[in-house]
Amino acid sequence: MKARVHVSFKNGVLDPQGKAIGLTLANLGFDGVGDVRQGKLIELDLAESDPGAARKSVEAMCEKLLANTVIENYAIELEED
Amino acid sequence: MKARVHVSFKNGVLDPQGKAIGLTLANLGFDGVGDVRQGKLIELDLAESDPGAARKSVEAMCEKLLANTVIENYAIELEED
Amino acid sequence: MKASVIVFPGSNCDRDVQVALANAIGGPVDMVWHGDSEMAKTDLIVLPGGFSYGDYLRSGAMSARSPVMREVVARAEQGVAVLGICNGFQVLTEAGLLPGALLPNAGLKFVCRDVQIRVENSQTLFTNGYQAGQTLRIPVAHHDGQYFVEPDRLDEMQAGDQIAFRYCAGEEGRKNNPNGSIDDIAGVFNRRKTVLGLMPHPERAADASHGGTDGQGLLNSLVSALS
Amino acid sequence: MRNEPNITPEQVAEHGLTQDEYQTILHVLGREPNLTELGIFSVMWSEHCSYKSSKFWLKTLPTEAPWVICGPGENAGVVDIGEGKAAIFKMESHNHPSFIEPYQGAATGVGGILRDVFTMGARPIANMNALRFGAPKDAKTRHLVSGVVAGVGGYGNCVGVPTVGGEVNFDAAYNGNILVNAMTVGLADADRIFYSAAAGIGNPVVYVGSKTGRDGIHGATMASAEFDDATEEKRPTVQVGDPFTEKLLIEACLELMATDTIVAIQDMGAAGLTCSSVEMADKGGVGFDLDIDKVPQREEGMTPYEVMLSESQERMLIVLRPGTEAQAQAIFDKWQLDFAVVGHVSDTGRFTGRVDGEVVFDIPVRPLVEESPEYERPWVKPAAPAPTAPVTAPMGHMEALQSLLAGPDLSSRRWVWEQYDHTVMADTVRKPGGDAAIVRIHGSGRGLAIATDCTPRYCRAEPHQGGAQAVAEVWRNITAVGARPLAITDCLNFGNPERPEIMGEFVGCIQGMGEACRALDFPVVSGNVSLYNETHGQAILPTPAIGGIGILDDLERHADLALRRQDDILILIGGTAGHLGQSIYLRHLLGRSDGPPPPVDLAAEQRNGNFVRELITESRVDTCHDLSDGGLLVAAAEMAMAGDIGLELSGPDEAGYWFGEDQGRYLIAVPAGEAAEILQKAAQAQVPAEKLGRSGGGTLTLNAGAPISLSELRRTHEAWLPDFMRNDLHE
Ligand SMILES: Nc1ncnc2c1ncn2[C@@H]1O[C@H](COP(=O)(O)OP(=O)(O)O)[C@@H](O)[C@H]1O
Ligand SMILES: [Mg+2]
Repeated sequence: MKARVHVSFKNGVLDPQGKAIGLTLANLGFDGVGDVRQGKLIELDLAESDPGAARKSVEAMCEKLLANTVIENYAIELEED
Repeated sequence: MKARVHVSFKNGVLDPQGKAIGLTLANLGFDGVGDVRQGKLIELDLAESDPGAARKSVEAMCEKLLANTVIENYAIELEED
Repeated sequence: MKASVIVFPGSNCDRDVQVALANAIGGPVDMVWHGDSEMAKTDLIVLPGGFSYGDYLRSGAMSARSPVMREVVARAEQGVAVLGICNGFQVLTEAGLLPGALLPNAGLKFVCRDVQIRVENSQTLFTNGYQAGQTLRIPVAHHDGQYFVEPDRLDEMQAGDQIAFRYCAGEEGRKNNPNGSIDDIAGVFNRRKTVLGLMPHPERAADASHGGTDGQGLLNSLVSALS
Repeated sequence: MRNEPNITPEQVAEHGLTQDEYQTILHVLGREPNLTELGIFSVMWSEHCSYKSSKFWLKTLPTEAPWVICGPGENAGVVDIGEGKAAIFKMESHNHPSFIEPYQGAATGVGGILRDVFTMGARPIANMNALRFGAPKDAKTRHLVSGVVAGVGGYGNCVGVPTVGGEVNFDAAYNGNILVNAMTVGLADADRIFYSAAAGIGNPVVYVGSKTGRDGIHGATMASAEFDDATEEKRPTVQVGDPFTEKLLIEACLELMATDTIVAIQDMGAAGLTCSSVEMADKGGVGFDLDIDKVPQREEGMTPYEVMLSESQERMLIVLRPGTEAQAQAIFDKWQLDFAVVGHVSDTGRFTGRVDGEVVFDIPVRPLVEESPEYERPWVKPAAPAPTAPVTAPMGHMEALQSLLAGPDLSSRRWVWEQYDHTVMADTVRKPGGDAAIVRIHGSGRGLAIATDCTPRYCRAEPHQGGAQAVAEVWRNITAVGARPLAITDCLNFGNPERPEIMGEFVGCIQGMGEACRALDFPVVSGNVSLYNETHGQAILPTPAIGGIGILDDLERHADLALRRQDDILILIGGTAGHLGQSIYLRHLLGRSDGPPPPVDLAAEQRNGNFVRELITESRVDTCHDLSDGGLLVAAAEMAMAGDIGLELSGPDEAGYWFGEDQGRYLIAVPAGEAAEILQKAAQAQVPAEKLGRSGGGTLTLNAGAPISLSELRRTHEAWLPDFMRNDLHE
């Protein structure tokens, strides 16, 4: 089973990368681009095949390592092979 | 319209971050985690409302700025408001 | 006084701080490998600068979960002094020993230069050798030094005198705050003032050939408080 | 051996081999090669690995001195610096990959040169970087500057080695072909240097570091091919660097080197496992027998061809003493690095690879190395430049100064070096921004001075003078801080050597370098050649980048460019003829590039330099700056800005005097009471010296003209690069 974890900054936390991308896109002549946010997408191959167990384990990984919940949110998507 | 761009290393390109995450998850006692890859997820708010035009414009952004196609792939998802 | 420097894979200021501390103490300093879950009795634990685990994922994230950190947290709870410099500061926030988090610099670039910082609280074991309000010139060298903390928590920290150092007036024509830190914060304490994290590197301003010795006071403060 | 289809002429050509070279392969093997063997020959005989166009001329460079422990031929050069210590250093190019992927190209360039140095037993203590970009107005330049600088910093900062200096040039000749040259200096015990010659039949051959993937296959042949639009289309896989693993590898290797287990060690650089194995076997006069399937692999289904040609980063090959495998493995396990016994040293004299016991390649080592092509390519001596046309000053000298300091050639490089950690290791005594950088030899009162230099526009105008000038300028920069110059490394960046005029530039530069090295007793101990730096037949400027080191026996006695006191007398050392040919003044203010470069008088260079160094080591001078691009007035202004102390200058009202680039010159500042004696000493030593002005105040004044404030001067000097780079985003 594959898991995809999307980690993004919480609202209210400055996202300088997103801001810089927005600015550069404007400089490059791309009009009509509003807010830009940059997050991480972490893809994991899991041996676990039970979706419930897999989600629980990935949640634990997020809480323990993959996200810093002081500043970040995370969302998990599972995908069966 | 919103666009989500997923930028990831091409297959076969070393992903040092993914490698280190995998190592740490194993050290933390998470078993059964195979390959780990870390990519970027860039979310953009676009003024454009026509999906065809939006996709074309985001593709141009990817080629010009968001991805380095020498080592990275990108995938675009559009989402109407 | 006994001091211990933790070495994580990718630490690269471990030797620098060891040398500076040994000079201040006038005796040896223990080096502790991150994989060890036991540590000899010690009065001061230092988490050095560097790129532990390459700063991959988030700076300090992976080190904060290494076996030795459980021991560091336990010692900190017992009141043992803990000092985190640069990457060590990042590890301390990731491990929950200090509030807030360190984000990529607002300028998105690594920045290595001298900064001026103001001593905000000189009533601690880390800062007793300085005067409150005193200005120090100390180098920074980091990519992820933008301190962030929720506004409510920041108010609490102000009220509890938990701000250790702030970036202050710098060189002519340059922004003083090198990384966009909230409220110009360069270093913070825990509530009890037994844990300090800061981005500037006192060990790189600790002998005359560094071009300045303003960092020496921090090390001397510890020696006088803990010996 | 496995049966494989015959090699076609197209395959030969795709591997960058000529039909003649292929005939030699048939002769060496006595049969047709299989594809893996063809791949092995092609990388070993690429320009990058075999130096086939340059070997003949490289041999003419002086490489010896009593203090040289190991000259060219090993991974890096080794120099005795006294008190039982050795400095190990080398410079290398990563030009083509950096053009395609600036961040990773530059980063892996730094990684590669670090490995060359620590593989010999040294702890890296300083990095330098010499960078050449296209014209500022070229559309790609900003992106390349941003990515390269971030990449150099990204790697060096993470491994924790200070980047203490370098150079940055802009010129349209590099629009399609930037130069990224990185240098590392390391420190070792002089009696614990590690070499690459394999020995001991049956000894285990061990692979350590990262796993092998399909990275940069054909990187070495790419580095030896010209660019065209198709290259960008093909987008060859550029390697991604992992500085974290490199840091672990440094620590693990140094830990292993402290034990008594290593027979020979070599990093895997260009052409990876192939080149490292062949070199180790050849140097030891032995064979290597490898089990390809034992090589740690990151990807599935890799062919022997791919494993042998991969340029995955952060890998080393070691021959161990028998029976020490477990002891060695424990160290690499501790650092969580791969460790695998992948073969053994054999007495067959052959380089053999097996998969599941079946032989997949089998090549005699000696001829693979010795029969490699060597060309004495035809060359023509470039025509001597016409004399410099008359120069009419387009503006007042102070106005000219302001324009020069605020332009791409002479503006401050602070934006670059503040992205590099230049103070980690806590031994940086003189940071970037001065002449040579100084790093303390850890735990001692001595230091190493390090500088890189080259003036490519001089090399284009007159290669011989240009080559000599590059060496002389490095020597001068090291001297200017008070250090004794010891030796150099070089990185010879040129266009297509198959063109006689390019080969002429190469030959001229080498001859000039050799002459300067001999005259200044400044031998070449390591180096690197990068040819085919051309796009659409447009060659780069000939760029023999030179990196040098010197020793400071007492750190208390060194000089730096910043004025330190009010009322010091500024003295110019060295003769001034007012040579404006090829100067920045002509280029920046008049858009001209005519005339010969300033002549290099090596005897005067040495005399003037030795005089200045003696003053510094006698503690009579602590403020010194050498003169180079931009000439006298620029150097004086740099000293004033660095010390934040003004200057009142006087001299002839001639552009040539203030902006000429005559060689072998220094500015020193001494307390007023000592000036007379120093001038007298200079006269005795037959060293030209003249009083130029006096320090004080906060402005710069020339011949009682209108003063300009230092803070205004500094503002524009510091502004150009950040303004140019504003809002740029790398990655
Ligand atoms: N790419 C770079 N990296 C680090 N430092 C640099 C770089 N480019 C220039 N510098 C520093 O800026 C200063 C001025 O450089 P340069 O004008 O080339 O000096 P010089 O003319 O004395 O050789 C030197 O201290 C040099 O080390
Ligand atoms: Mg100089």
